[in-house]
Amino acid sequence: MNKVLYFANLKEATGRKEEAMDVAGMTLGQLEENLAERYPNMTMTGVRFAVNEEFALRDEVIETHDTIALIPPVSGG
Amino acid sequence: MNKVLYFANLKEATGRKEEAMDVAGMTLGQLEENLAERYPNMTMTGVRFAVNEEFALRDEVIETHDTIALIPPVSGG
Amino acid sequence: MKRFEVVTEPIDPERYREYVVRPEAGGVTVFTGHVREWTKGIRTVYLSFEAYTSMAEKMMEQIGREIEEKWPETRVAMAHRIGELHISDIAVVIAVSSPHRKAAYEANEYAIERLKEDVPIWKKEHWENGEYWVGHQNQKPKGEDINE
Amino acid sequence: MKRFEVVTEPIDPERYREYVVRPEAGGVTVFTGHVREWTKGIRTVYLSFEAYTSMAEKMMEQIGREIEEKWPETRVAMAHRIGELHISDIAVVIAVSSPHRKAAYEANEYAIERLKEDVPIWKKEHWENGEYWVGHQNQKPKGEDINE
Repeated sequence: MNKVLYFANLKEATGRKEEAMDVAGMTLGQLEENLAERYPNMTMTGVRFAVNEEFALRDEVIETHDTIALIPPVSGG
Repeated sequence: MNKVLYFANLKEATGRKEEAMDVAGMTLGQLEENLAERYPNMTMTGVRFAVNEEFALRDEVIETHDTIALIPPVSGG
Repeated sequence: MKRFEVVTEPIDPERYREYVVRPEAGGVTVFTGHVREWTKGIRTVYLSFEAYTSMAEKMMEQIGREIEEKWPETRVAMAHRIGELHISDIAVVIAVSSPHRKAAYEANEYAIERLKEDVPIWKKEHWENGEYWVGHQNQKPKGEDINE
Repeated sequence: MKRFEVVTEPIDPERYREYVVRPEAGGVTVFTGHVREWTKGIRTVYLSFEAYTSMAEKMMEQIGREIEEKWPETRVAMAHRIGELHISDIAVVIAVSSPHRKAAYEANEYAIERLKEDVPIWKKEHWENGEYWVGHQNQKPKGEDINE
């Protein structure tokens, strides 16, 4: 199983801060398409992915137990 | 009468932090020559003058009651 | 206290300054980012910050390493507060010490710029007539003119 | 407390930060200059600072005016300590607030540079084997290699 984390506006759009999903073997890009379909009101503009707390590119393949976070444009400071 | 102030190494070279002198009518440049003669071990390299707490050039004429300060190279901070 | 941390309590900048002071440091810069009342004509009532805390602290550590590589004699500490913050509250603190002051200024400014790019922390502005997640233009309240 | 002052007691940087914080300030930079143990291979035991206090405070005020002219929305406070200071003691503090951070960094660095040029304060370094007024090369202890 994998864990998918949502923050800020994505948390509001999905109505949850995390969910368990089995997405090992998919690329992050495939996961993104999947999620966009599932949550049609989710804004993906500028969203980056992190795998196990490190930024990762869309072609990275998800492994078992990876924690995936959707990182909308940050605005700290 | 005027007051002449000495700081840092100039205070050590003259052995005093201030002295009363009647130098009205002189330019600062003339005062400088005067002092250099009187205190031969005083280093004048880089020394600036202040009149009544403002930097002044060598050609400024001293007026009665002016307070003159010799400002060696500053090193605060 | 950690050198790089996300906190929920008010930030005391002195603790971060003290963390970086050492005998060879001649200059220390401490930057604090405060909640501003007015941003581009809109009055903020309060802000709320949310973080992906574990990743945010890792990213701050990474920025610290980048700095100590670029400016080898510096030492860095930084923290970001999350939760509800009011006008003039400190949201972020960055402390940098260095033997010479130039590096302390440069490295500090680098740190805040990198933090704003990559540290997973999000700000929600709360106004009298609405709220929005900063960085998400489509969620701005209607009728307002923000020129970000 | 004055906005521009020469003090004899330890400097608390927070007081100067607080002096410049205001609702429209989004960023505050606080620079502190500390007594460094090693300068160019020579170990400082302590420093003593002397000031032409009345003129020094006037010059600091003038630098404050220059800054508020160059960076119109900034607010500045600064202080220099005199007397005997030991390793890591704060000699100088400069606080600058600004709506936007860039000006807070730039104006702060400008302030310390101007202070070092024109504010009548003098530093005497005391080493194990001598002392000298900084800025007066001819008074350096013999046998030492200082590359100022």
